Amino acid sequence: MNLLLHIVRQLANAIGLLFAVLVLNFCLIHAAPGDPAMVIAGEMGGASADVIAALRIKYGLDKSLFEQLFTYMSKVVTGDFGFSYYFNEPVVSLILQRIPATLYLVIAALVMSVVIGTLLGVVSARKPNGLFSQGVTVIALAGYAAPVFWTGLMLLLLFGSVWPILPVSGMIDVVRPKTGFAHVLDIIQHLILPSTTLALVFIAQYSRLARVNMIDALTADYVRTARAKGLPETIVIGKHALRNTLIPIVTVAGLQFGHLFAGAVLVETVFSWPGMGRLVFDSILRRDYPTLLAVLFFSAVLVMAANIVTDLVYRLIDPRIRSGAR
Amino acid sequence: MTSIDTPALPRDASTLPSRPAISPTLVALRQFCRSPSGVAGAAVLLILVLTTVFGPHFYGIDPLDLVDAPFTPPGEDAWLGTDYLGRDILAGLIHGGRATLTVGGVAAIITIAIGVTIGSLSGFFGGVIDTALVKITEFFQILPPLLFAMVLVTLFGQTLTTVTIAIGVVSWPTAARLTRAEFLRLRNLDFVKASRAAGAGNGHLILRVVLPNALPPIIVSATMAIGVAILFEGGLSFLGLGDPNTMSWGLMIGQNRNYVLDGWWTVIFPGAAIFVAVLAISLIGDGINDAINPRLRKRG
Amino acid sequence: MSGGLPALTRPAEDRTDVLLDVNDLVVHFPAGRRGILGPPSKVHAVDGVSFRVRRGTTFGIVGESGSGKSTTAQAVIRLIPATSGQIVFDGENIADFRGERLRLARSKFQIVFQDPFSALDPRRRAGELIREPLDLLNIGSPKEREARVRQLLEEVGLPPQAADLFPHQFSGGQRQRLCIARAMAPEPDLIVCDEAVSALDVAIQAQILNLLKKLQRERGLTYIFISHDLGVIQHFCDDIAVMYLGKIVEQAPAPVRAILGAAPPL
Amino acid sequence: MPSVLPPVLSVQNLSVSMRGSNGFVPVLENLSFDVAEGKTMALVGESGCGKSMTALAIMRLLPEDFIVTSGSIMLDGGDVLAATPAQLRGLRGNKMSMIFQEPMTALNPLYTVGDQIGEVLRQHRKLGRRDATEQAINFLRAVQIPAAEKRVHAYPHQLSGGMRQRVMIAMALACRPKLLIADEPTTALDVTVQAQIFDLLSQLQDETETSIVLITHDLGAVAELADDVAVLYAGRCIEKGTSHEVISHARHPYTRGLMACVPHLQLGPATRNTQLELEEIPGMVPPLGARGPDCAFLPRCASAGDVCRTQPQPPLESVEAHAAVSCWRHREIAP
Repeated sequence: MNLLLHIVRQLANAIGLLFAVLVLNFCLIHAAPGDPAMVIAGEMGGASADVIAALRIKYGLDKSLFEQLFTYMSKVVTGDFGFSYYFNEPVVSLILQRIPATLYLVIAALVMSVVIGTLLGVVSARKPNGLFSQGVTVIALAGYAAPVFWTGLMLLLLFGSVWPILPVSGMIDVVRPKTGFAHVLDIIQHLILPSTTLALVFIAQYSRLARVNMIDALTADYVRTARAKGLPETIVIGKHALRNTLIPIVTVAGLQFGHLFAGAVLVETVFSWPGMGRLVFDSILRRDYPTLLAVLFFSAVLVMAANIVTDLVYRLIDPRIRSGAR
Repeated sequence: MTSIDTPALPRDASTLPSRPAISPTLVALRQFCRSPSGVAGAAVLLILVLTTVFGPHFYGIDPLDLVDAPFTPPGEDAWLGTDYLGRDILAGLIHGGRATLTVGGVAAIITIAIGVTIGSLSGFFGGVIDTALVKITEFFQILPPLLFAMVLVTLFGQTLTTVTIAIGVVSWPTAARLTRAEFLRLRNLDFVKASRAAGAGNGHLILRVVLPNALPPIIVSATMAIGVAILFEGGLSFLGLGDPNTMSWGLMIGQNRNYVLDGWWTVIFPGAAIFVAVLAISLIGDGINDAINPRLRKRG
Repeated sequence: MSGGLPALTRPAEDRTDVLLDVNDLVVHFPAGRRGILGPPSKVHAVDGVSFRVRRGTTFGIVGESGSGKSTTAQAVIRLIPATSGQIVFDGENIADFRGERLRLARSKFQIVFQDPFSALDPRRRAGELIREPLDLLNIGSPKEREARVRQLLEEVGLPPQAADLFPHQFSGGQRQRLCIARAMAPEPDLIVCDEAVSALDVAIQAQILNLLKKLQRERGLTYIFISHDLGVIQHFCDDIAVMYLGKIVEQAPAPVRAILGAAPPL
Repeated sequence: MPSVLPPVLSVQNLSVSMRGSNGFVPVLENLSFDVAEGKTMALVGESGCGKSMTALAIMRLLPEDFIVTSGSIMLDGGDVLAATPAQLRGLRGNKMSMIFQEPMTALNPLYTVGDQIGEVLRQHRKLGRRDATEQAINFLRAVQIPAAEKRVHAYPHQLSGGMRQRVMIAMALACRPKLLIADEPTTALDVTVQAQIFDLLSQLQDETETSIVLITHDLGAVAELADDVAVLYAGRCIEKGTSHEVISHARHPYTRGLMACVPHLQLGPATRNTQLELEEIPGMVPPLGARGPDCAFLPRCASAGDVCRTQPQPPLESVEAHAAVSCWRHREIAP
């Protein structure tokens, strides 16, 4: 029962925050210099006078700000985020087509960075002054400092010309489209480079985090007790210390999801991966504001969902939270 | 002032250290100078800053004018080669560095200013203030920072100032969270209660008692914030959202993005510049981290 | 108030010799909510406590952890907000004091905490820490304050040059002496000793107790002494109150009866 | 120590040092004592006297910068110091086990109590998961934890300090070890709970004949629970003997001073002694690295004589069958 209550509270909180994002979007449209109608229509495509006039009425731009907010909200709630003149499609369907690609990329990168990062961190914590540990620290610093779009271009260069064994752009092989399982394999092949690029930055952060927390865990009293019980190191580390080390990692993973998403925009641009990030890049070029703001909203939804998932995983690992001892 | 019925209280001065220790800040400074990563990072950053500040005097070429044929590989006339328009890459690096480093520095200051203010208030006072500020922080956290900044810059114009403010405004939650955690931890320690009992008001407690003790982790996150801001500015410029008429490293990469196969140097050198700058700053952050909690350093 | 149990009705007696009179002190902490809509559940840390402390004496409060003894003491000197109740200190109900009036009144009542390692700001030198109350409550001129710090160090058995050292350069016992010097700086009438000797080794504990006793004799200080150690309480206090789950369950002058006989007698 | 059986634990000239900034600093110097089966040996002293290091040395759990510089530790005939890591794992929790001072942090917060007790049985007795939990419930009952079958699935944060210490005791005694080391088991607990834990330990000792090494600074506990006692000061054993002999007839000025410092609880009507000064030992324990060859207690000793200032600290001189002291002037101090 307690869990259900918690989830309901989380959802209420999420809806509240997403509502705030919508209000933010609305304010941004009106705060931006220039005429909101232009913003909604987008300067580039379909900026003819009668379209602007139609938009004025549709969004009730002549009415009071509060009424406009109400009309904007009623539209958005029914899924009408406006119309993209450049792509000639309602914004919502445009985004829904692109979400899966971004999710593949972000989730692959997340899994890769958490798993590899934790492994590197945990192993190097065993012998903190050892050579391996120094190596991990150097990789972590380098991985963190390298701009993700630069590493992407490097890999593009490496696998594009020097060592062409991996596809370097797009999500599917346009020349020889495959179906069924081969199609999935094709996507995975295309996914390797972008997800690795995106994961590099976060592998660096998680390995540092795992290393520091594992070092602390190894000095904790309960690890000393475990050793005093004659348990082999594999259990002392694998069972007792590791699970405690995972808690901060899961917390950070939840918080980092927004950053992961931001990185995806850059990686998708480099590898022309047909996700929401690429859509943002195109919509900026064409000043397609409705799409831009809608992507911001949908990404907030995804980040919110990720937070709820990580919170549940957190409650799974740590019984103290589960029993309400917040 | 010896008391009457008990012998004068034995002055256990013998067991007191004779020389007073130097202040914790000086100790931290000395530790920092001993940490190899800290010193290396500081040295590299100094070189970078010097080249961007004094570079133009020694290397007079203007980054915007066309020096040679496009995609001339690095050679005698253009040490680092030319880009897709034929502009000199080295000149671009020198002038670009100025924009990137200033944006990075100023944006980090904005981030820390907002973050520490919100974090300290919510951490120190708790209760309703804390819940409200945490909600605001949470709100900023669910918006992907780069995306949010892109929207702000697109709507409010692509100038250096809007870019800097946008970066600062979207990345303060990390600093806020860290400061709040530190204040929550320190607020319950007895020496804060003792100062309150000695007549300290909230202002004195926040600024003179809790903040100095919370500074070390804040300084580390401030250093990291500069690195993050530089990467951020690079990302925005790469996506064509930087200030179009000021040369910056990200812009150089963005403009030559499609020609990476024709001229690798057009992309590798500006990217390397960002990499070195952020690496130097992270090393400094690492050095400071070692200086403030030696316990970690002892274990490497 | 002679020996014997305080009669339930308060006989009129000489007002001057009672420094502190606490009536029905209540401290409740909000502790999260059951359901989203349910009433906020409360922790009843202190549930209606009343006692009086005579000037120049030591009032002991003993009890197990979680009995509310520290909360009571810190609420009396307004470090923790009291939910309700009267705190009449030297004739005035300081429970109603607010803002500047409360801040200045603090010079009259000070506190010494249990853990010497967290009671001193690690980033400031000993001299500055002792001086802080004087600076905050602007007592005396800067020169006088400097002399006062040296004199206080002398009184607690520390050499004058200790003023330049940082807290991490002192032992536990020496730090507690610093805390006592700091508490005495504004020349208070009442000092709350919140488990002031519990974290110290036995030999050092005796030194600090003797120091506190000497200072009480010389300056007529009044102490509220909090402890879980019955031996220390019985030796050190004139009156004892026993607290259990937020209430005073027993109150009497010390030597008449030991109440909780659980400590392993020697 | 007149005991027919060979001692379960025999520590001879044990010295432990800390790797300081410049060279090794002695933390414990030449400590020797034996513990017979079913007997309790108390190591008493203030913080910094090296008593906890002794316990950790016996369990080979010394922290990173501490090493055993000399001496031998024989457990039930086996040499602990020479044991290989594999042999050591076989000993710990099986032949010898330990309970610690902070029950709050000594249990892993993320695993149930039953799991953490069962672990020992699974490791040393190769029990299956279900049998181990079964046994865990019995042991929880043995340490008087109410509703054991429910509590076995509880997590540490759901138990009080006293309960958690009982769980530690159950965990330590699960494999019927020959030796139990209790490092200040009750310091972090309330007075009422302390008494319960001491009663529990002595009752379990009667049943299982386990030898106990009790580390404490509480002289009351020594009187009630310990058969023999060794008083440590600044890393050196200054007095040793049966607890009755040492407590009723202490010979070393430090032990005598320690007794006088403690404000003992007088039950019933007592004289009005609040104005009397507590007897105190002035000064403080010499810090690590400041302990020369002369008597460590010299700077604080009220009855120090010329001999004390000129001679190094004397080795333990046995005064009677069950008592020994390391003090040049102990005959004048306690005839």
